[in-house]
Amino acid sequence: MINVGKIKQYSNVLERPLSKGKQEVSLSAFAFLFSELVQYNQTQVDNITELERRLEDAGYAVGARILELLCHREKGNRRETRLLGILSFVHSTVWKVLFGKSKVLSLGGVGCMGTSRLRVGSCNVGSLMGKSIELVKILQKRKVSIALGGYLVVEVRSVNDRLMAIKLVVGGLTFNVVNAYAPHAGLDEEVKRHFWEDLDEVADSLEKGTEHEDEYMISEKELLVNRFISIPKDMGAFNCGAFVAGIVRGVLENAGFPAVVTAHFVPVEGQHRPRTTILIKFAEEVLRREATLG
Amino acid sequence: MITGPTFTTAEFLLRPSFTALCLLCELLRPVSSANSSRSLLVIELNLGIRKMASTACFMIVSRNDIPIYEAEVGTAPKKEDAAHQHQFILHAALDIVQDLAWTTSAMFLKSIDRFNDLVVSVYVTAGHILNMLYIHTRLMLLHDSRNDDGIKSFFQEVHELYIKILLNPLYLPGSRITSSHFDTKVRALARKYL
Amino acid sequence: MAAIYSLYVINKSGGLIFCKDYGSAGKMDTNDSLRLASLWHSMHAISQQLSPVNGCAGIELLQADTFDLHCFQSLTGTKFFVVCEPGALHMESLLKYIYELYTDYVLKNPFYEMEMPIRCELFDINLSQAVQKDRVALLGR
Amino acid sequence: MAPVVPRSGDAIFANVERVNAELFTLTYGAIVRQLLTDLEEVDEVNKQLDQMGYNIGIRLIDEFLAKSNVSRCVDFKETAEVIAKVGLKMFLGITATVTNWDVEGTTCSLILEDNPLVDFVELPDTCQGLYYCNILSGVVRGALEMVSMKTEVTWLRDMLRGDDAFELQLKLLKQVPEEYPYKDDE
Repeated sequence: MINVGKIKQYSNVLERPLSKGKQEVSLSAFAFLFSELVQYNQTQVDNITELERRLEDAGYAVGARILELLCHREKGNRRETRLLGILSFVHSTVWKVLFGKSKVLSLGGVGCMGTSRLRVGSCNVGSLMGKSIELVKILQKRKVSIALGGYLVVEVRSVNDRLMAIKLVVGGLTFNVVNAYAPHAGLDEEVKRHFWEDLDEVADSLEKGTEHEDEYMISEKELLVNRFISIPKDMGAFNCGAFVAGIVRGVLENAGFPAVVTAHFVPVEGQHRPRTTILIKFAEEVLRREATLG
Repeated sequence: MITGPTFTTAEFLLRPSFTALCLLCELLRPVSSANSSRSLLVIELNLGIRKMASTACFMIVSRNDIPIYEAEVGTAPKKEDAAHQHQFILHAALDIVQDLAWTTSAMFLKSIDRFNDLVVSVYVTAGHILNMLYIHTRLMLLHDSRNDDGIKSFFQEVHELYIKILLNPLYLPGSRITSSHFDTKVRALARKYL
Repeated sequence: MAAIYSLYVINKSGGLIFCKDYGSAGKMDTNDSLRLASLWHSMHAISQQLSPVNGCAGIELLQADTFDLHCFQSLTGTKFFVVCEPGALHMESLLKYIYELYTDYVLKNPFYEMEMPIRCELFDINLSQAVQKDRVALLGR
Repeated sequence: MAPVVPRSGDAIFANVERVNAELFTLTYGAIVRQLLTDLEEVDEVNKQLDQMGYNIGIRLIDEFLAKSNVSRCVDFKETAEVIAKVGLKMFLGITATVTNWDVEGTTCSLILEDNPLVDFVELPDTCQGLYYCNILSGVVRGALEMVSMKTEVTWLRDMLRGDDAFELQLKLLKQVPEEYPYKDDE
């Protein structure tokens, strides 16, 4: 460390330069602190709903502050006025700063709307590593409106090796894309039957998902706050992710997008641990305003 | 003749702001009809401006249009009435801000309203609202200066100060800013840029 | 065939807080395990008293013709011990690693009460990965 | 026999997983805020923060021992140095200077060179008696108790209260001799 001398003297907090967000503490320090936050709040409540609410409140206080700080520092004083803008702010900027990674690979600039024509292309790029700029160029040349990771990926479900369902939002419209890799003629009848059954199932489930246009999800295999936490069996569906849901709610609500945000465990087939989904349900006013803004 | 927004008594009463209510009483005192009180306001202001060296009234408005900080930062001699009127003009411009704020992602909204020689400039920060009135924290300045760059710089630096206030876990968002350091610094910035 | 037969964690007052069987020949019930834990706890303490030199940390390895018992005690008094095949390698590293797992998945879990039996799903999952034969070999590197 | 005690926690800190300090600072802020709301009295908040720190300390010590490879310290002097140079570094990425030893070698001061807990913080008039960082003293006390050192840890100087440094005083009350297991059993 270069900073060997005494701690810098500032007469008060306003004199101190705004933090650059580069300073770090160990994950353990945070984990112990968070654990103690949960333990303290357990002593203050007599049921799980109440505990979740208190954790959410604590997160809310963090979210409300982080919004203003990050818009200033990371976004060059641009505010987010649109629904998708703020969502993308949450899962890219906020996630990246707070949890060290951005949630969804977003290439940006690909989703060109304004035309009624929608071109859907599919190309095999192998790995996206180091190829994103190249890919964007090709896509723009071919006028492909959606590419995987293109605009805002709301949900990705990998059903099996051959099936994947992606929920995309492009320019206010929700697209459900099912990417299917059909078995070739030479394969067993059994394999083919399985494939078609699974495809039917996927199609059915998407139907249900589109009923809630005001709901968005951020899925995370393991939330940072849950890294070391095992929920006892008698606590049911309790999820410490309520704290993160609170952060998200704090950011959204303070930016003018009130929403109900909840954290849920969602079992993943073939995995010991369920993943956590942060479910965001926007208030009616938000959608109404969004509609008038066009 | 009135170039700024026109107000009706109903608008007055609807506005939940404490400051506006104070002003309402003040305005209603000399004459009972709403019309004459409006013209009275104009006359006083005109007189006021001629006397003043420079006028600048700065206000930070939080959720539910509640002002959490206000300061007369012009060089003109302080006058209680003038201060109230300035705050009133700023409040009247809030409706315009509310609509405008959603049409741009910029924070600095430049001059959104004028009142005779006075101009209302607004800077909308990223956050802070509550209770069904989805409005951001707004920094509002009423001024007679034409120096747009100076105003922008002023807003940006005050914004940074505001972020520092907000980040303090012991400050309750939306409550009054009581820090005297903050006040001193805002006034210094006003001298520098306005 | 697993090289490790069983694993025990004993708190500083001698109470068994965790035990996992990976296939010992003689099956033990919970009572046997509890008895074994407190017995080992006492043995460990006695060994410290018996030591002719100061600062003895107690038994670290017990060798029998059918098994080895490796024990690790942290400075805070928590003991971890594994029963394994005679001559199994890298057991010190394994115990050290298990200690780290304990600090991560037990102590950082807000629902774990200190000194109480460990019931943490994540500890179980990570532990079972750690005791797999090839993983243990990796620890030796 | 005694393994070399690492002189600094730099290498350990560089190797452990880290998170943004703002998340940590703001989360701690949210905790203090909650306590102020729940308990109202500033003195109660100070006590609760210390208690919470203690709860963290008795758990955190194991992590420290497991990851730092520090073994038993020969005396309290070494203990203080290890806390200042290895412990604080490993968890918070900061260090402290150990000074003001008394003649018996049982009381000393840690002067923090930085303090991530207090970024952004200013005490408003309503919370003047608050020891905002009281959790830290609790952590040190709890951690030392687990390695059989009863201590009293207090803030002598606190920059939030207008002092020119963060100074934490450690006072060794008694070193509990190792008589377990028999003492601990009821």
